[in-house]
Amino acid sequence: MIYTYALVAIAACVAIERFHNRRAKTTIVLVLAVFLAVAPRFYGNDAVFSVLADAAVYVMLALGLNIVVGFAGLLDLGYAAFFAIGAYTYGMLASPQFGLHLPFWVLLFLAAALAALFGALLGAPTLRLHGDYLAIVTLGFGEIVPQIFQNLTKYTGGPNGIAALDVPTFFGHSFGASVMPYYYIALFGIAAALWLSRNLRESRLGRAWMAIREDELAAKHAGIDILRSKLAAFAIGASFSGIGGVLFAAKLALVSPDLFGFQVSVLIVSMLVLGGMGNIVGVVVGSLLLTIVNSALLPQINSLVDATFHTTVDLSNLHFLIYGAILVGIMLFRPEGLLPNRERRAELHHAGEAAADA
Amino acid sequence: MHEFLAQLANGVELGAIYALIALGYTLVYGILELINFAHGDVYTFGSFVALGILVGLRAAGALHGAGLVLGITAALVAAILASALLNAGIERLAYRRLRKAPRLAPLITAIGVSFILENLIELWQGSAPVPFPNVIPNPQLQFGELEVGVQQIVVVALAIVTMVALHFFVQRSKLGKAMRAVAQDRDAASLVGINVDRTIAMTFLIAGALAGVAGFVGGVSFGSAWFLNGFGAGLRAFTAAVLGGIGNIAGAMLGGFLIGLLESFSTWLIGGQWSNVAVFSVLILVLVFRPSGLLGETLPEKV
Amino acid sequence: MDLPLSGADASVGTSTLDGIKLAVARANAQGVPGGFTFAVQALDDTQQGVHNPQQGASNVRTLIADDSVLAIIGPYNSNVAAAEIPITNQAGIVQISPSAVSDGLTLGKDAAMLRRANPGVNTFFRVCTTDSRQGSAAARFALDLKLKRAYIVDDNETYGLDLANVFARDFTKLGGTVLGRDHIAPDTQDFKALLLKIKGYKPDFIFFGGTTSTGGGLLRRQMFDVGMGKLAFMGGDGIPDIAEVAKKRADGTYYTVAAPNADRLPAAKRFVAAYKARFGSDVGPYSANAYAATQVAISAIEQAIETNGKKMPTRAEVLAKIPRNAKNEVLTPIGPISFDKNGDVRKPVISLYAIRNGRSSFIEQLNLSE
Amino acid sequence: MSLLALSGVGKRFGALSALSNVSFEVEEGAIFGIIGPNGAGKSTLFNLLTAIYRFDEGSISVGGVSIAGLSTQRIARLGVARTFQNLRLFGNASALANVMVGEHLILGSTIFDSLLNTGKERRERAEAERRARELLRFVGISGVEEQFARNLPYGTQRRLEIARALAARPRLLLLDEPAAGLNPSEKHELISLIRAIRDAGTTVLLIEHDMGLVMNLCERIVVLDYGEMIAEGAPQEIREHPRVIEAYLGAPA
Repeated sequence: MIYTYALVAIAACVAIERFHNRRAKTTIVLVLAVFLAVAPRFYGNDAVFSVLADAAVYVMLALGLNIVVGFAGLLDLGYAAFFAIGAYTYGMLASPQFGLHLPFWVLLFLAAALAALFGALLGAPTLRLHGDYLAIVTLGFGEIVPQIFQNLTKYTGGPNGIAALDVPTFFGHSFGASVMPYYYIALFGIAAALWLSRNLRESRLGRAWMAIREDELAAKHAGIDILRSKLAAFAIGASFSGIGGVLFAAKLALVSPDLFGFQVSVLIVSMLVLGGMGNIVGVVVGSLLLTIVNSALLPQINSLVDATFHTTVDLSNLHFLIYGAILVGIMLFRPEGLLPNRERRAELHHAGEAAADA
Repeated sequence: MHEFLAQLANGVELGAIYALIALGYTLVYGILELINFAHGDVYTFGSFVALGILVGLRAAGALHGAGLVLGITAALVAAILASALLNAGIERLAYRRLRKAPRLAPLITAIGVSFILENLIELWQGSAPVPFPNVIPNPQLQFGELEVGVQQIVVVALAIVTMVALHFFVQRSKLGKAMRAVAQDRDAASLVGINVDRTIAMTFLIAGALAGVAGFVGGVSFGSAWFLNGFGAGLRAFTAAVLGGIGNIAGAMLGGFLIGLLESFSTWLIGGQWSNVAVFSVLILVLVFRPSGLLGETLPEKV
Repeated sequence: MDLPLSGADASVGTSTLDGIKLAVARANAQGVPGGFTFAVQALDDTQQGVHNPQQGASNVRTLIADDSVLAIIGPYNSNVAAAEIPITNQAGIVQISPSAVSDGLTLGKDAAMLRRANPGVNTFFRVCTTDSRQGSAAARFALDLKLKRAYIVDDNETYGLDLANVFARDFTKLGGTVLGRDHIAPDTQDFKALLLKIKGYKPDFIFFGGTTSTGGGLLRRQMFDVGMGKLAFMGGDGIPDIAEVAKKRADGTYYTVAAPNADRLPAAKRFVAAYKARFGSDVGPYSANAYAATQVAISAIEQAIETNGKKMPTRAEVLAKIPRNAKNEVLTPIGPISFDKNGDVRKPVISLYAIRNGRSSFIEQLNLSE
Repeated sequence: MSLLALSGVGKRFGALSALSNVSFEVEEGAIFGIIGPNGAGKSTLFNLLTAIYRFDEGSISVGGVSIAGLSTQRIARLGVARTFQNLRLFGNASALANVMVGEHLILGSTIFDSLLNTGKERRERAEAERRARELLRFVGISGVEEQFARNLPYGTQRRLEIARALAARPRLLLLDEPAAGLNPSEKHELISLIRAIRDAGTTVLLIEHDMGLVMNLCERIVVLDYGEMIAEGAPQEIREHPRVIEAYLGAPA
């Protein structure tokens, strides 16, 4: 069932990429939205929508990182840090930890603001750095943040984290134990993230990012404030992650430092690369695919294979291997990602010509 | 004072291991501008190969007297060869095709290769740490207030000899010169008749060999090998390479020793749980205030 | 069941799973009332090599969505349990963990918060002991051994830190001296810096909260490299396999296990032999616990089938048959098991073992009945 | 007052003196040329004018404002735009997008306008796009709007870069060897384009190797040789200046 939903969503995304007619695109988006909103009444269960809600949070994260990496060209390998900051905002302010029980809806915005602030704080001193150096500083930041949460036991519950977080309410109605509210909020979050991403890409700021990504020196000469534009990318990208963190923490009702390690940052970067960096629809496809592989296919692969082929093989030892092979395979055979954006395709095309010339 | 010296000696030992791994990162980065994420796992692989040889020889009863020296040498050589071939193989199969691809593609591939290697090593050796046989005698020697183990001296000496040899190799040998030329300008190098593919392959071979030395030395020093060792050690070593100025051989050594000392002293003075935070904070500070690392050069942008 | 089956926890996860498989195979071989058979549906709660509460929660939901699932065994880790308990509590399905030891899962305010969907119902049980029972027992054992000055190290993870905290508290209360404490960072390979520091305090022993693979094994081994090889080393049930890593250097290690001495329990001997025959390897640290947890679940399900007229019982009926007192205890390789109202075992026994010549030997045991 | 004024400007790279004691003024509305043999310091001078390098001595002012210590971006705001000797277009973006980036400074939408796609943002975008098309027409390359910059022919790329520079409505346009690589008929068109730019109100300062083009086009010329200014004057004066003749002909190339 998870696969049905995921496949429908992915097929819709591919269709959107293939059609160039604006009307057709709008129709597909609307049909998909209605389907995702209505279908749960007829088809699926809590387990399915739990995974889909998680997947939707990752789509939001990937869209946020796409602004930093895909739009502005800044490789960020510590993006999970902002996810952690968002999650801990909810964990510390909506739990028995300090006896504060701030409302979920307020914390969504607070976490976005805090994450954006930390994004800017990290960005400000580091943005003079280029390419891989920036990547390494962000990686370092990504390693430090969860360890600080782990070590400040008094405030963060240390390695145990904070459990039994508040259950959000909506106009006085508690979400209870149902996953559906999270599913719908996350869908809404994706819609908002898509809208914002598209706005940004087409905007003055988006063009500035494109210029910085393509040729920073030429961008400077066009009067673009490099530092401010990069900071904006970091802050906006981080804020998506902060919101994702609140959703994540509220749904799981738990935060602990081991949830935000390097693996998470790599996972999200992989989503971008798999889907096609910079291309919004591609990013959605990439993140859906990887989440489904990670949280549905791999954990259940034994049962699935056994049921299909009537075997009793043990594949659980191979999860890492399968995941790694997917990454390598995609990179070797389709390095531009599954649905590359126009620019990226051109770049590769050009690289191919250069290789042929050489 | 006594404890200060002991921590100093320990930091140097640890640093020697990080420096050896860091050299591999720096060589590859220097020539391809690629963060070879799988390098840490090549180190782990070297560790396990050395371990396998030592365990095998001990089971055969060969580790006595002269046999001990021979056995240890055999383990070291095997680790070097195995890691070198593995690293070169990775380059050939995974990275070579991606030389012209967008920048992130090789990095993601490297991460994927790292996952694959970790899983293969786990399938081979299991997911629990595997102990190294205690074959190298480790009597403690006293130098004034400083107490060091023989093993510690062997580890550091081996690392330093390797590093000095590498330095001269890169500066003097024909291949070393080719490596520097390719690192500077690949197209120009190929115009003057340097075989770029071969040079890059050799760089990976050498980087792998260094990881093999590190794998042996690290295994002996820490006393075990574990399939995920490469991740943490690799990250610290990479930090060391950047700290020293990536692409710079002397820098990688300096960075390695500094990171080792930092880890040792931060554990002593502020507590072990902060040592990673300390390492990465230093990394960030250095990069912010001296982005090219301690020994790296800043090149003005070509206009 | 839900366990970590890949990545860093894979070997314990897999050997724990094998314990479950063995119990299920045994029950099926003996015949299940009503002609039913038991099946193991194994879900992995690791993501990219690390056990992950989100994945655990998602797995539990998957299991609950399947009507034929009557009981869940797992998880392995405490923070995964904290994410799962609210869900199994809401669904009213029996969940038995072989190894999640954190106090807050069953006791006090924290546990109440985890059960808030159905405050009156407890669905979570565990066959292992709690951190606090083990920590206090360890404190008593240490003083029995005339070890008075402790330096405490933990791996800064849930299990290790809690164990170290309780040990520190009770050891001080009973008159011991805690010279200092330290936490180690993940991925640490070099413990000599830490050990050199500890050496300066001249302790009688080092107490380690954590497992062999999170640092216990290397810590013990490297004690020899800094001339502390003769010092005693003590830990909880995370380090029974320490001799596998430290070999002869593990001599002088003491550890506690939350079960009676296996040599005196025929069920334990039979289990070890059967396990070895079936899987060709030695039992893992939690294989017996997993076997026991599964036995308890199976026994409850079978009784529920009987009372339900040999028809498929409901989850509530299974929950009602969980053993609560001495009369319906289930005999397992780790001793007879029934649960108190919190879901903890009623008659916990904690045994102390020492490693001599690279092998474990039983020293004494404590009965901690309330 | 002149638009651009240099007085005693010098730049050293380590021990090497790249430029020394360069002084000249460019009047508003001029077409001004800088010539000199390879390595004379022409590009270095441009790089000082846009703060890619900092000058060590002297002073430079644009419209009366000293640019000492200002960043590239601040200088752009003073109304200085440039092209590059080796084109620096945004290769993986359409020609239209390249020009629209050039308009950055004359647009006023904020981050929030960008995020929320406000009316202001939309109006500005429509206006920017219209102007960009107009500029492409002005430089004579309409029809390539949607093509990627890197796929365009070389001559077209040169013009595109000029269009991008003009998009900011600069007071002073710096052209770094605009005729390099162009064929005679393209050069001819370039001359009329530069005149049209000046006639539209933008002062032009250009570096060029092609003597014929410079003599034909520029009203005043400065000659650099080994980092020193050896002559300044109208084309006719330059042509007859003994040091210029020596620099170009006397030195056995």
